[in-house]
Amino acid sequence: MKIDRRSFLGLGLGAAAGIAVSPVGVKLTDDSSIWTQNWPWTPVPEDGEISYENSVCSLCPGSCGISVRKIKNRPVKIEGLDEYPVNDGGICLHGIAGLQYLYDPARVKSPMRKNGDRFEPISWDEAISLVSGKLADVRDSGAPHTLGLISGGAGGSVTALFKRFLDAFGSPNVYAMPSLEDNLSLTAATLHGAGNTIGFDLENADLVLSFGAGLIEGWGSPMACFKANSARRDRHAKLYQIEPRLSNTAANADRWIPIKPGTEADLALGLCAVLLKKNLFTPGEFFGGFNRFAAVVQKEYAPEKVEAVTGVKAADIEKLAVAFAKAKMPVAVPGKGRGDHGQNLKEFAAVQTLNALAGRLNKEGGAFVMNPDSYLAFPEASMDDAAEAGAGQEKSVGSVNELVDTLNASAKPVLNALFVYNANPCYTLRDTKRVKEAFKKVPFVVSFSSFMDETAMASDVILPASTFLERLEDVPTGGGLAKTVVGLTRPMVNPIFDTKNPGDALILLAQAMGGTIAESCAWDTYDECLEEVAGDIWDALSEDGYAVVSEGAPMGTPGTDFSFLASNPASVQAGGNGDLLLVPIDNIRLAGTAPASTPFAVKTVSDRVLSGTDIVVEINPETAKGLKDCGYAVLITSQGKARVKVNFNEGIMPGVIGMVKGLGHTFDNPYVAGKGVNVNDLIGPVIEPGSGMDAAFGIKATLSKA
Amino acid sequence: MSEIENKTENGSMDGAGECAAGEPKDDKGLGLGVIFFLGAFLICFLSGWLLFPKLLYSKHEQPFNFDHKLHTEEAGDCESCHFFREDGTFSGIPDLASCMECHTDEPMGDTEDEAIFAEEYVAKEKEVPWFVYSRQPDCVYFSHAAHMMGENAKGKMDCKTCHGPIGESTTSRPYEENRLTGYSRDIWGKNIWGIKKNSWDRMKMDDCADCHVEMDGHKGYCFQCHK
Amino acid sequence: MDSALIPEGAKRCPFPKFMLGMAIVGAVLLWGVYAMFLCWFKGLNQTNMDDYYGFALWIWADLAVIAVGGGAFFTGLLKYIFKIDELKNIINFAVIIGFICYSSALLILAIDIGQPLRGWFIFWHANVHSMLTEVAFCLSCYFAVLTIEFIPNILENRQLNKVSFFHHLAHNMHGVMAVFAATGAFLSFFHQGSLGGVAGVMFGRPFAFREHILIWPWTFFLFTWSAAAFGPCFTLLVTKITEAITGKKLVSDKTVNLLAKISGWMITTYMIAKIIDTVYWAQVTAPSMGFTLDHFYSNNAFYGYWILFAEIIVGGVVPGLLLIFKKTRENPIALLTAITLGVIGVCLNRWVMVLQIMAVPVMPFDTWALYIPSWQEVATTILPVAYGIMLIAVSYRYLPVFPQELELNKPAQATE
Amino acid sequence: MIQNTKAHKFGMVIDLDKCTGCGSCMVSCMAENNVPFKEDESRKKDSITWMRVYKLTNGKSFPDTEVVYMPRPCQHCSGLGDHGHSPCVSVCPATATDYGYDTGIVSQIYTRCFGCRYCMGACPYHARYFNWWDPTWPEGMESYLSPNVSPRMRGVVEKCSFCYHRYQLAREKAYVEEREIEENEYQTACTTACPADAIIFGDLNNPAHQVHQIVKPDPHPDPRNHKVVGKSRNPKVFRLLERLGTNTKVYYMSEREWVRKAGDSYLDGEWDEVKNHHGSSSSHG
Repeated sequence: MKIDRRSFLGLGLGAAAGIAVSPVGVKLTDDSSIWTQNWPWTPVPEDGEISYENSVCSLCPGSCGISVRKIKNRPVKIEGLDEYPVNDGGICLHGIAGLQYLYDPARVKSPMRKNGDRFEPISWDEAISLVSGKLADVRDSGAPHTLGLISGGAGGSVTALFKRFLDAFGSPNVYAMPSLEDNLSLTAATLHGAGNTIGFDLENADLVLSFGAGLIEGWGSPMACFKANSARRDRHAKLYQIEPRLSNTAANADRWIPIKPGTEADLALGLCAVLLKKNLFTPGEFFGGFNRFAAVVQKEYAPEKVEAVTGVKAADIEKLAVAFAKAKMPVAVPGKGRGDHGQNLKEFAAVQTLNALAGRLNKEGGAFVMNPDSYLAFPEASMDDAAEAGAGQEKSVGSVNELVDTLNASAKPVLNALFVYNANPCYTLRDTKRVKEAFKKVPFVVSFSSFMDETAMASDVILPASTFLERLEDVPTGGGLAKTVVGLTRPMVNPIFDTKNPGDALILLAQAMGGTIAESCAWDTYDECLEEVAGDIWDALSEDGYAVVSEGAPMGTPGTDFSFLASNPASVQAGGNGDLLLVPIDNIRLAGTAPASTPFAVKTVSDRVLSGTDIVVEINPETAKGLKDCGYAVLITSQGKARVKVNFNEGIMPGVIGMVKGLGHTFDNPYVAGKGVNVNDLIGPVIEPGSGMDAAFGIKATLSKA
Repeated sequence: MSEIENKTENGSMDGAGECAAGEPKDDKGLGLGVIFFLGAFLICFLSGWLLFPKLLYSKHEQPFNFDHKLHTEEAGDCESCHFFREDGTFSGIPDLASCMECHTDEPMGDTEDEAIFAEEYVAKEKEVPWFVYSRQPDCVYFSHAAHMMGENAKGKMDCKTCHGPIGESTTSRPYEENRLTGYSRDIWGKNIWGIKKNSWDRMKMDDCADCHVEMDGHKGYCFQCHK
Repeated sequence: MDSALIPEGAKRCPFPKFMLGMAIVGAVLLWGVYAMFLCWFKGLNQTNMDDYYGFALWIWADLAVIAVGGGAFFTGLLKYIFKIDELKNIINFAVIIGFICYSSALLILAIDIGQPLRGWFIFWHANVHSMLTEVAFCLSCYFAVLTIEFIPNILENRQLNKVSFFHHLAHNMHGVMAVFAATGAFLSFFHQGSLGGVAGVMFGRPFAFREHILIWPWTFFLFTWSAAAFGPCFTLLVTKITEAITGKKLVSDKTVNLLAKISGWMITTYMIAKIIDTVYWAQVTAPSMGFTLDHFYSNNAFYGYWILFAEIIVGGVVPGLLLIFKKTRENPIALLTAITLGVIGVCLNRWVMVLQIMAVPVMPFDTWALYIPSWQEVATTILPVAYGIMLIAVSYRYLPVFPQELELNKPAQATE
Repeated sequence: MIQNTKAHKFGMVIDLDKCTGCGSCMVSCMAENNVPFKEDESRKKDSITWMRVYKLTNGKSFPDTEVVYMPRPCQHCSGLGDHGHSPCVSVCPATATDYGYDTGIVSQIYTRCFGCRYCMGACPYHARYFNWWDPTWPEGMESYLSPNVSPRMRGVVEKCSFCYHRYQLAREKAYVEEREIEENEYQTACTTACPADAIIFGDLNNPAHQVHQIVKPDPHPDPRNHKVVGKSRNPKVFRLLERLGTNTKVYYMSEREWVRKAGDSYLDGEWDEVKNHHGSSSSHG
């Protein structure tokens, strides 16, 4: 039979017609669109029973109460815990984004050992025996004091356990990263005697005179400050912000008093001078040369002189002093930005002295000189000879910054082994090159970081810590708060990766070391340890999730020792050279220290701060000669240079360049790292004589067209 | 399947037969064209109606047979297993834990299904991977509470209205899933055109809408049922 | 080679040469197709659009081709309804151009939407309040009409016409074409209008918003009007270009001038309305929302008063005047200038009514948003042009598009 | 539309003097609503932030500069004359977004949307965002996604929903307890997160609620501009682009005049006459 064109035509047409009058077309059209509504590569979260669990956030010393929403025991959202004594429901963006830390691309998923310049995963057993072995060598070499510890500011039993380990090991070389807590206790020690700290009763003060304290930039216990600040208006209280830049705090304040960077101490002393001159001060238990002090400040810090230094009008200084003295419940607050890095004792002391002169010590709404009475009750550590010997020893140097310098300076290793816990010195300390060098000088560095951050990368072994959502821990509130609240961080999930609570890692180490060290850490688990050492507050902790250790103004008025200020210590000057001054900016949306920010946090950052991978620096158009807004420029300091973008900001003092902290991370997290530059690469430390604080509030710099 | 093959073959054979008959007359082959047309038409038409639906859906047997009738007799009503949580959300298919309230890894009865349940799941503490006939896609928000305990009288519906007499079933029928959309066949409806006899034959948006219009004269707003 | 298909008596360039030309244009077409698939499979991140520029180059292209495609419905209206028989000499071509424009518009829309497979929702779940719904319905219906109008011309192909069925079909379709022309005109009136409405109803966008008559904003009528006015310009422009390429006279000056004259008067009257609209908007509508004319044309790198001037004077008033006066109209240079300016003018208007709307900041603390299309956007926008050229070439080669071609080229010494 | 006798009208008032620009609301929103993130989110014009905090300055030079932060969720416009024809709702060709007359909330249905983006063009607040990319999360991070909000697929528009799912959850509880929901049972994620207590959320129709008491919405059309309904009778309270007649349900509050002025555009001299005018019955308000 002959099959011709027409047959095929028929075949085709027939087929088409047949399909057309069948459901195929309609159904496929519909289903293909339903397919797009349920694309297999678009995740579908599993539904289930909703539950809420309370815990405490330990990302920063703020220690806010959090409520974790779970679906089928899977955490899906972190929210502020209502009626929690610190934050009463408020919560910062880092806490809310906390769940992102669990799955952070830079998480250290198991113990690691450095092999050449690469890390290789090892088991916990290997890791523990490796570390304990090395430590044994150090100890047997008869130099137990050459084991060091660098830990982040926060208190709590884990840090205490580390100290205890070093005690038992026989080393006094415990160093804390610069923190508001330390700065305040040092100030208290200088003025009111050792063993104290200072809290500021912002909730009740009716005039807060803030010397650059970023009360809504993350200073102290951030959410507590936020709450106190926003309640301000309802209380008809005032906030005066003294700062070279219109920070969020300044913008939110009732008055912004621009001041030349680094001259806050002079202004504070200037105000003291006015109080003394006008006899507006409240006599108290002043000693250590109060009269000498009075004479010095009135001579050296007369309003005119101060005006010349600070740029604040003499008349305004007088008015300000009077306003402060006349206010019912004024309080002066020190600590530029977050009050941790780039601070100096002179400034802290001067500001606190202002409180003392105004008779605001231990008064409601004033400055509380509190004994941070440790709720922790560790049993007596058992010490062998080596330990005793070590205990007798002096710390090699005073502060972590000095330690870094000494490490670099001396030929033979000052430290043979170093623990780093809850800190990222290779990123956070000024002149990071210097810090990385120093780390190379230490033969054996053990990091307890949860993330492969700059410091973890510079270490030899990593014993990865579970995040605050995966572990039990006690977290006392940090600096500046007028009350002490201890919160209990509870595990919200089992560790996602092969990580441990640093406390447990330490106990394992101690046991591996054996002897008195093991005896000093004779617990099976850290949880046990905590229950024991938390002693009388454990019940409160385990039942309510927190314990208020101290609240309200302490009894009596502490004495004030004027000897330090009476000697009129020199003010710290900015180093480097250049016609402009580079100062770091604390931005609440970026974490300045460890841990680094989350993807969510970075997402909220303005394109006037971070643009692509370029950091944007602020400068007053008046000083930006030859530069274009949003244009490129080269920033040069004695420490290095950086290609930056420029943001014309009328809110920053002419002559000053503002660069945000918290960018320029170099670890492996494309959402957070590799963006902008780390301001600490461009600023070098300036050690304040006596206090050992890195007092570099900024550095001279030049900014020229790229 | 075979049934269809027969059909399609018949289809083409008719065609062949006729063309044999028609050949001598029609040298132009126009008749042939018509025959081819009819043949092709029949094949495609039939496969469109009978083969296509079979191909479109994949069949899955439940992990093991579940006897609703037995359980309702034992437990009383639907809500003793499919209950409301305190926060008003609906528990849906019971998880292992709630089964364990009655069952242990020792079978209570003597059906082999229960044996499977006891050995495979209870003993191994594994959730039973049930296929849910009435599972709605992720974009749908459905509040059982609103329909069963809404403060207004019209909110008091019984399970049957939407889920049919599943409580009386003694065996679990195979679950059919649309290969393209991943929908359970019960959502679109058994019938390829989605024509339904009972209110529970289909669970599309239109079915919700029909009832809502009837009840409160309005389909409701998007967010009422979408998330 | 393909001479059997070429209309009787007509001279066409040798087949290889023709294919060579097709190949070159085809290459451009393929480039566009490649970009199109990129957009479909990788998503609209292939474009430079962003959340400020949800509507950009593509929507402009859409509005532009539909505007210039307006020649089809308007010429049809004149020919079949107003019985201006002279236009039979150009109607075929007008229809083909219209067909190209509208098919292109639909294609671009299919690329532009984020979920092409759901495109049909616009019909199935239509929201009657939305101008876009109106656009979608009228657009697709009118495209169907254009196809119907195109078919008889195809059937007149030498070979097809041999089939008596086709022959009669074509003949009868011509008979009833008036009906379709009427439908087309009606549909066009609405979708051209609703395209204008798209901008005019955005009361959140003071640059776009216009006062309403009944349910329609002013822009509704302005768009219909401008399409009718400038559409013929485009038809003529393409005719001229085709004549230039083929080196033949295809449409008699009489016809051209007639259409030019009508277009001229339409443009002029449109410009009067447009100017009144602009003045009222600048003086009353925008100020009532707190906006001055300056706000829309300053403080940014691109959009200045020049664009307003270019659209209204250079691309509107000038061509309008050139075309209404016999003297200039019948001067080939002036005519060409006029129709060219006209086409530019209407495209500029559509640009302003899409992209400038997106660019102008509305919140006092917001900033101007400027945008440069990505190569994928450009390629997919050129795609229809290439396709248009090829379809015209094929149609011209194999179909009796221009009834006057033979007589106008009697001493057929022409071999291009 | 339903003739709902006791319809809610959920709205917000944000105290800009309290707002610190800390960004908690933004992140709380992203975490609550399964908003994805990309490696580079500094291109703000394609960065999905249902809640975005704008930084406004008074334009004065140092040291008289002032700065205020303005959180901007979807404004949930009720449209010209308060009839529910929001700029976006009225233009959506596929009814993928609608106005809930029972709540005053503007919805967005991702599975219905086919991505024409007309609504984005119509919205002067840039509150609507398009999914230019497939949403992706680093390995493992999907497991924090919430089932209460459906993750969006590439090619559709999304926006703030006033956390409607929280309303649904609150209602379910109320249903089983056979009662009406209480005002504070339903609060948006941004409201609860704000550490400065700058955001107050509730039913503008409920005289008992704080939000109503602060805003004192004027039920009558503004005699000066009939498109405007619900103008606040509180001299410190204003709305964004109120003059356009979008009739938003997000109100802002500030003591500072320059801030209130920044909410709308005014011709020279206009401000001075309008600044003291608050709704029709402001005199006896």
